Amino acid sequence: MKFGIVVNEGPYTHQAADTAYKFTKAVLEKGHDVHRVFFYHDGVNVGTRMSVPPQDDRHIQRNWSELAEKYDLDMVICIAAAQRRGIMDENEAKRQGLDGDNIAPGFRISGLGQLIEAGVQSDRLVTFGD
Amino acid sequence: MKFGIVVNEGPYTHQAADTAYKFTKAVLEKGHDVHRVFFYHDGVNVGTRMSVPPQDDRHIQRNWSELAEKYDLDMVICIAAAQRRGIMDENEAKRQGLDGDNIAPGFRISGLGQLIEAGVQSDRLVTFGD
Amino acid sequence: MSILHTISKSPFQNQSLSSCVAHASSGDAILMIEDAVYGAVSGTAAAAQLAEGENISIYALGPDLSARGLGEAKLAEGINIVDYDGFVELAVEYDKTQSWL
Amino acid sequence: MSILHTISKSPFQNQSLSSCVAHASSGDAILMIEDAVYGAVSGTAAAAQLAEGENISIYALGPDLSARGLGEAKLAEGINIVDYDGFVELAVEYDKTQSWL
Amino acid sequence: MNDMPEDGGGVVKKFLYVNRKAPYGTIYAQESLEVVLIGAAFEQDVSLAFLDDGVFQLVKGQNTDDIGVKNFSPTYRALGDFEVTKLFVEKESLAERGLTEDDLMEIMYEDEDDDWEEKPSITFVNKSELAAIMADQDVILSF
Amino acid sequence: MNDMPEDGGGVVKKFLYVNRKAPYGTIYAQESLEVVLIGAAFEQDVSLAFLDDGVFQLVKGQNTDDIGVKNFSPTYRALGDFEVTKLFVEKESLAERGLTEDDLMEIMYEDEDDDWEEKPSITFVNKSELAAIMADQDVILSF
Repeated sequence: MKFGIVVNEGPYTHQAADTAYKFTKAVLEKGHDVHRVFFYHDGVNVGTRMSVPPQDDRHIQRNWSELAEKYDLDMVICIAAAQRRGIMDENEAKRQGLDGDNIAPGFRISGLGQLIEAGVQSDRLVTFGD
Repeated sequence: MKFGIVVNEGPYTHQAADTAYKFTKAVLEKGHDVHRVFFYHDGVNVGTRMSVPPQDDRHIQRNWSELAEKYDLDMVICIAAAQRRGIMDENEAKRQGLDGDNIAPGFRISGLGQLIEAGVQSDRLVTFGD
Repeated sequence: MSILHTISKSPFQNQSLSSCVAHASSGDAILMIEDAVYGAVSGTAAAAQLAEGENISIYALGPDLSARGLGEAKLAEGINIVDYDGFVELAVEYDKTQSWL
Repeated sequence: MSILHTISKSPFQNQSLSSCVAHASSGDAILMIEDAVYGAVSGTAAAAQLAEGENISIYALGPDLSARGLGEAKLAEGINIVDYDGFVELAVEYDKTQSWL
Repeated sequence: MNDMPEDGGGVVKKFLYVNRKAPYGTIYAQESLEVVLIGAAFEQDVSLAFLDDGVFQLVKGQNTDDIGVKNFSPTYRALGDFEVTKLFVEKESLAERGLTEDDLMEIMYEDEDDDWEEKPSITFVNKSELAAIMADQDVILSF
Repeated sequence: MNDMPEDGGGVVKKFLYVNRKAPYGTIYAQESLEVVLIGAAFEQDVSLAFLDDGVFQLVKGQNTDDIGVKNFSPTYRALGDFEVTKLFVEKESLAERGLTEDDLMEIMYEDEDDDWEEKPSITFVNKSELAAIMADQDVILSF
C-alpha cells in the first residue's frame, strides 16, 4: 500500500515530528511504499542542517535524512512555508540574495502542489501536527 | 519602569511574536525601558535572517531588528533552544563545524541565565507564547 | 500583590481561560489577547465564566477584536477594551503579569 | 467509508478529543497518540466520553503510554493498546485517516 | 511550475479540507487556504468543512490593520473563481460561539450548469450531517 | 560563563515557575526544567507550581525508550541538590485527571536548617491555596 505523510510541526517543540518519523519507519519496515513526506507549516524547520541537539538527545533532522537515504524517500519542504520561516536551499538562497543556505541532505524544496499530488497518488494520507 | 519581555513562539505560526513586538514598541514609545527581550523555545526562530515572507506580509524578523537598532535593545536568543532548532551565530557555527550561520542583526546568542537575570533586574516580566 | 493575567487562546478550544479565572484573586485583572478575545462574545460559556470572577477587572485587546470581526455590539457587558498602549498601562498598574500559555 | 481518527492533544487541555468523538461514525476507530493518551485513564471525563461512542473502536499508542508512566492498570476498560506497527496496520485497515489537530 | 498538476491525470478523488482553528492567533487557517487555492488546479472534487473554531475564519468585517498581520479573509469570497464552491459550516459550532449565520461573510459562485446563476457556496449543516460528509471522502486534510 | 549570575547581587525575589503542560507532547516542560536548573545559581527564592496538565510531569514510572525522546523526569528528583525544594502540586488538577498523590514520584531534599533531615519537596495544595501562592510572588514564569 502507498502512503503519503504530512508533517506540520517543527523539531523538538512538538512530538509530531518524532511520531511521524516512527510511523514512517514502521510503514517502510512493513514493506509498504511511501510516495512522499511533505513538510508544511513549522514542519519545514525539520529540514535545517544547522540543528545541533545535545549529545544525549535524538537528532530529529538526521533521523529523517538517514531514513530518506536508506529508503530513497521523497521528502518535500513547502516553498511558501519555508520562505516565511527561513529554510533555504542553494537555489532559493541565491534567488533571494542570501549568503548561504541551511537545508539538510535528503530534503528538497517544492510547491504545495506536491501535497495535493501526494493526496491523489497515495492510498492513505496521514497527517502529524498540533 | 523597566520591562523584561519573553518571546516563546516562532514567527508566523503563532501570533505571539507579533503581539510581543507591538507590546514592546508601545513600551518604548511610552518612554519606559526594556531591559532585555529574551527569545526562548521556538521563539529563537524569530532571529533567523533567512526569512523571506511574501511582499504583502509583515517581515517579523526585520521589525524586531529595526526596533533593536532604534532603541538599542538587548535581544537575546537562548543558546540551548537555538542549538536544537538550528539558529547559529558565527561563533557557534564555527564551534559546531557548520559552514555558515543564520542569525539576524540585533540578536545575540547567550545562556538561560540572561532570562533569570531579566526577571531579577526588571520591574515587570511579560511573557508571550502559546 | 495584584496580578495582570493574560490569556491568548480561544476558550472554545483550550482550558486556559477557565483555569485562569479559577486562580485569579480579588483585585486582579484578566486581559484577553489574540484568539482569547473570542471569550468576550456575549452569550457564550466563556463570557459567563468571566462574569463569575468577583472584583476582577476584565479587558480585551481592541486590535485583536477588530482583526476577528468582533464589534462592540457582539461583546458581553463589563468588558473593557484597550489597545497596546492600554496593555502597557495595565502591566504597569498591576504588580506583576502572569501569562496563561 | 471507514475513518481512523487520530488525536494527539490532552483532552484536559484541548477540545479535540471531544469534537472527534462527536464526529466519529459507527465502524470508525479512534487512536490516541502523544498527549492524547491521557484520555485513556479510567475514571476521567475523557474516558467517559470515549465510552459513549457506539460501535467505535478505541486505541491508544503504547509507546506514548509508557513514556507518560501510564501502566495498563490505570487504563479504562475497552481501550486497545498498539505500537507503531499496529498504528500502520490500523491506517491500512481503515479507508482513510483524519487527524484532529 | 512546481505547483502544476502532474501524474494525477484522470484520477478524481473527494478531498475534504477540515478547518477547526481560528484565524490570526495561528497561521493554520491562512496556510490551509493556500493549499486550497493551489489544489484547485488539480481538478479534484473539493469540499471545505468549517467546525469548532474554524467557523471564526468566515466572520465578516475582519480588519487586521492594527495587529499588523495580513487580512486573508477576502480570499474566501474569491473561492468561487477557483471552482471551490462547497463550503460546509457546522451549525452547532456557530451557536456555541454566540454566532448566527448572519455574522458570516456572504460567499457566492456562478453555477455554470445553471446559466451562471449566482448561488451561495456555504451550506449550513448539523453535526451528524457533517460526520456523514467526512465519511464520504477519499482524502481528508486537517488544519 | 554565560549562565553565571551577574549584576543581581543582593536582590532576592520570589520566583514562581508555573507548569501547566504535559511532558513529551511538547517541549515546554523540559525547557522549563532547564530554566529552573540554571536559575538555581541566582539564589532567588524559588517555587514551582504544577497545575492542570503540569501535574503529569511528576508521574512516576516514565519510560521513553520507545518514543525515542529523552526522559527528563529523573531530574525532578535531583532538584533538592540545587536547593529547589518548594514544589506545589494542585489537588484538584490531580483528581480531575484520575491521579492520586501515590501516582507521583517521591521528591525529597535534605534540610540544612534541621540537621540535614530528609523532607518531602512536594506540598499538595488546593486551588485557592495555589492562587494565594501566585499572589505572593514577585516574578512569574509560565510554561
